[in-house]
Amino acid sequence: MPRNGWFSRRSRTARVMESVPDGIATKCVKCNEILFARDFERNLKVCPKCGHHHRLNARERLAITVDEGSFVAMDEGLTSLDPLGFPEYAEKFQRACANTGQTEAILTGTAAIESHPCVIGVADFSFMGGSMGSVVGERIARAMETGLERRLPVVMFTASGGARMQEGLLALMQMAKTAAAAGKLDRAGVPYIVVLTDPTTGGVYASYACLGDIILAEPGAIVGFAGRRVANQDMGTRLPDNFQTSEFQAEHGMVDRIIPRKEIRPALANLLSFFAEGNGHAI
Amino acid sequence: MPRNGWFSRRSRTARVMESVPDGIATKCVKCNEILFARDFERNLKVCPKCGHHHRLNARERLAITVDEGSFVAMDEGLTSLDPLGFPEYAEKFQRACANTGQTEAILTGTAAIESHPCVIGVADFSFMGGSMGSVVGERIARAMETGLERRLPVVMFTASGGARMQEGLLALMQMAKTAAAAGKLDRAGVPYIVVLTDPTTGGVYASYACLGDIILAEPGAIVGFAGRRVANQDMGTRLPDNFQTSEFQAEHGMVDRIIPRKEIRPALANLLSFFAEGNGHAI
Amino acid sequence: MQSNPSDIDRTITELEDIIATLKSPANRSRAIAEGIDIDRELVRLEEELQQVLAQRYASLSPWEKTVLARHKDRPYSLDYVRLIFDEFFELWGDRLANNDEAVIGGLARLNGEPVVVIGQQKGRDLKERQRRNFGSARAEGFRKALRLAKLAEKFHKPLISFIDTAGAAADLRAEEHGVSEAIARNLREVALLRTPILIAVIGEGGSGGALGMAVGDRILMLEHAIYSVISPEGCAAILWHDKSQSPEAQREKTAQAADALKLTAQNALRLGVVDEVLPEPVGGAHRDPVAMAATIKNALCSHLGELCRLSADELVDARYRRFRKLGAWAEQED
Amino acid sequence: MQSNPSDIDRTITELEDIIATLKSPANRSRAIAEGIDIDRELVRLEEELQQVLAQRYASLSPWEKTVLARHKDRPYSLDYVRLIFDEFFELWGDRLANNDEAVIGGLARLNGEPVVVIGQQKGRDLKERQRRNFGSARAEGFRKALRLAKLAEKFHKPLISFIDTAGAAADLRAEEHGVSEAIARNLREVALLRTPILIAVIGEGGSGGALGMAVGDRILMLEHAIYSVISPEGCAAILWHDKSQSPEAQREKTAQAADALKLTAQNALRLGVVDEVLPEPVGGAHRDPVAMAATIKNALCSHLGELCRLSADELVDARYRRFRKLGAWAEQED
Ligand SMILES: [Zn+2]
Ligand SMILES: [Zn+2]
Repeated sequence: MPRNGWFSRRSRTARVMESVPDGIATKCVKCNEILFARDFERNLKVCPKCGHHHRLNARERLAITVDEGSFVAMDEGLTSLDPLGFPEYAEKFQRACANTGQTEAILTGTAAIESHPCVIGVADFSFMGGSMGSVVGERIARAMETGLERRLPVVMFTASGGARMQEGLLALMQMAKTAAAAGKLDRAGVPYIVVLTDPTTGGVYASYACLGDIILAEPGAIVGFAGRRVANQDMGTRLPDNFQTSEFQAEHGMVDRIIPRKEIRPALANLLSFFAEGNGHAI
Repeated sequence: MPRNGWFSRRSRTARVMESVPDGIATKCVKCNEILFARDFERNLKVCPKCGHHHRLNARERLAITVDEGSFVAMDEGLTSLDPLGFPEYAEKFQRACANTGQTEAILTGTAAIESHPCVIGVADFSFMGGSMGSVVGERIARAMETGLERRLPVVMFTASGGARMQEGLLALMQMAKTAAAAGKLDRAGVPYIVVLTDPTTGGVYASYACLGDIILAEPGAIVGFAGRRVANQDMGTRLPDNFQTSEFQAEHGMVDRIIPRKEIRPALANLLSFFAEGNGHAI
Repeated sequence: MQSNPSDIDRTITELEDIIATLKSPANRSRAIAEGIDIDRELVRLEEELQQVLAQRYASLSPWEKTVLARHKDRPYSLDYVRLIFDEFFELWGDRLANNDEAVIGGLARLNGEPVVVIGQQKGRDLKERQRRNFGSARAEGFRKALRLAKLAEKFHKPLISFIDTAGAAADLRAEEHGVSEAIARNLREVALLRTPILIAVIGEGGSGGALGMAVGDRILMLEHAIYSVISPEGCAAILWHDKSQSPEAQREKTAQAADALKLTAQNALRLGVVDEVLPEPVGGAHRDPVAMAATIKNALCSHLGELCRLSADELVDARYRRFRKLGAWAEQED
Repeated sequence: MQSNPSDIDRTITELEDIIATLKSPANRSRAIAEGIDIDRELVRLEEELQQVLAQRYASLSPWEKTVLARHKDRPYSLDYVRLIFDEFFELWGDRLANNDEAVIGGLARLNGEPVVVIGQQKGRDLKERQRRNFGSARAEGFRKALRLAKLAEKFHKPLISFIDTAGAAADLRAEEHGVSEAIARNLREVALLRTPILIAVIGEGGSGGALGMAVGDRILMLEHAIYSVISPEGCAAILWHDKSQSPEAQREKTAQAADALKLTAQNALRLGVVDEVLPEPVGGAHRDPVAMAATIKNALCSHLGELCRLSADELVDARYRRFRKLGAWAEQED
């Protein structure tokens, strides 16, 4: 679709929401409301009618979260292999790179949020469903180790269907790797903050995503272990309407706060400031 | 009741079960079976018909648990005061002393179980319902501190309705005191083994009784927080038949093993031997 | 037995009614028309009210204090949290199974300094009361409190805990999820927590449920708060379990039990269980929550200032000794 | 897709049937009457059986291994626990809310030395299977395992864990009680546990549910056990989600998925995920559990001997590095 209407008058770089369609309008995936693209973008892709938080890719998330120009990527040179020679993996991977302009399903680096320095990781669901293979796990572990060495708080935005099947056992082992790295942060008393975004499930939820000192979540995000379909067929019990959402996880003690997208940046700044100021006594 | 029948031919010291009635027969409090006193005693006051574990007083428990002659009492000189001037407390206390021949609702000391040395505490429900006042709490804390200093495992047989009302807040504080002492054992890696016996409820269950590294329980013992009546009136829900028993607590993850009375001594010996033998590596 | 302010406030309510009546425009006009110096009269009445209040509240019986501590207008934990701290970032959940709303907690700033706050929270209206289980925490609530306490320890922030509960929940679910274990574990872990801990008993300090969040380095208690091993009702039922008594007789017995239990702040101080009794505004905390909050805040800051000079080892040692020495006994040589 | 031994054992079953038939007294007598040297024939047949078994089991496909790993006759954790250890004192419960019987554990002695054992436990008959939720642990099972792991650490005993599960439970209760959190916490805490940890993957190593109890210093895997990020069925459904396929076609796809996932012990060794593959008796562990247990015991003792020479710091460092290096990636300078 060629650029037209309002967008033609705006510079490309000013657009934070790069995945907002280039047209004048779009539709809410939840309530089907027709939304003007500009309003949608201004509202950080939250539907003004029903409040549905549409998915953001990693660059969009970074743009609305960290101080402009503060992000310095780490480990961009890490690229995936195909250790099992898994059917169609190479092709799918190439397609993901081409479609997203990313090299993997997570971006990691250092940044500042309202001037508070931190290490940040932002998963990208648009890259192979945000699945965690060797490189995703390695980037997360290195990001945490950087937080450890520099004693910088670590902030992780999660978005993933789970471990990357195509890397087999090596993908599964990234759960252990990231959890162990989170353990090092824990023992060293370096703050680790997780923000669960839509969707966070499977091996990602069951590893580094569940281990934050503070766990925030966006409203209505799908968050859970095995997926609604699996749970349903296993039990035959009626599942609650909010099953495997942020709200369900909060009810069950797993989430510290559900925070609308617009308030996440100030909330993170607040938390980083809280943890940064030592009372200087004890231990 | 004068001694007669079989008992007249047996020496007093050979009788382990001192609270077995002096008559020839007694009745199971659970199934009403008529039991010959001698069988009942031999069976450690467990009904041979229904398996009901009748309550033992502290001396009886010690006699069937520790190696003969190994028990050395501690802190027998600690005696209760009446800090609140609580109505009838002094009288009730004197009566309890006279009736039981004890000075308080717990006996503590050092002993050996199948040659394994330990610190042991045995609560006595027949002394004011085993309630925990200042002296009970103090004896427990000192017993634990002895375990700490001598690096001797601590074994506690619990039997109590909870904190001793008549000592008010000071009784409540024994929960904190005994739990803190258990914390010191925990941090020092000194084994702490609890045996829950009938009944263990209220502030005793909610403090040192719940904190063993290993928690054993006798079958069918009443074990719980607030008593069946309270829970019932609070909820109006139908309570499970085994509510607030050893079995209920085991189902809910609070008990390591339910062990019949006859097997408790060997089980304790086994555990003490397990913990005593260091592999000598790590930490 | 629901709390009933008229027990305490009959004379006071009369005075307040008179003052309100005199203040009405119609009555004012009429009084002025009749040549009465209404303003002077009002000042006199207000003074009298203050005097009556002060006298009345200085001599509350233990049972009257119980009624007041349970009073539905008495400020709850969240009221104080909002009045005392510069910011409050609430945190939910026990990270195990539930978010028990009988317990609240989060990150806050006390005069700008980061602290972690936990509290027992009753509900104001019926819906909130049910949601918060009338302030009676289950296992999940105590575990939520412990999670936040450990967060405070990990990040070297002081922990501040507000106590206000009739007791821990005693229902089936509480028992199923191990409320006893949760209380016991809190007692053990918080006793050894390597960060300063301040406790404020603001209303009802009900038995093990209160104690489960009330282990700390300094324990402050509001002038009219109560703290007891058992409720007066429970105590009366055990001591004088005569079901056939009239309601008046039962009430009388309950008041006697409150006396016998010595559940007042003044007695708790005498027994060494609390370290300081904080005076309430004339007529009780509910008549001036802002003033009450200021008093609490001052006390928190002053105690915290002292505690922050101690190392973690010193804190834990002193805390252990503090609870270790509580109790009353005589000792002969063995 | 239920495991079906006939997939693997058709020829073998025929041979076994023949041997059994020849051994019957009636047939024996008849053969002897007919002048056949039945004993020699039997020896020949037994030898042939061993040869066929050895050949057949040496060339099992990944899917056949999956079927075998799930085989109802395959020894389960408790079978090995009984065969390997001198004593076993079972311990129950997570000390939070439940005793999940999909996980077993307790104190044991390995050649007299105290160790703590945990394991994932399937059920043999229908009733036991239901009681043990078919070996699929919920949060409570992982928390029980962690409690015992911490007990091992506290008392300086080695931890030994047996892995055999199709995966963690994925039902409503599992989600309500935080199965993800429980797995994640195990991964974190066990990674840093200050005591030697040995893992034996004895049957099915199903995804995160297996991994949740499979972090350790040495990971041993039985020759025909499997270990996979996802079940072949799940993988096939994602890759080729054509519901209209015939059962044979679906089965074919599932076998392809098993191939693609490289879920065999031999591949796990190649990928560095496991440290040693333990040979099974000819024809699989279920044909000789005693021999299998002896092999496992030898391996456990030998690895433990090495690990016990390391300090806790060395153990934890090496364990961290062990998992830290797993993965496959290329790296260019940034
Ligand atoms: Zn919408
Ligand atoms: Zn009986």
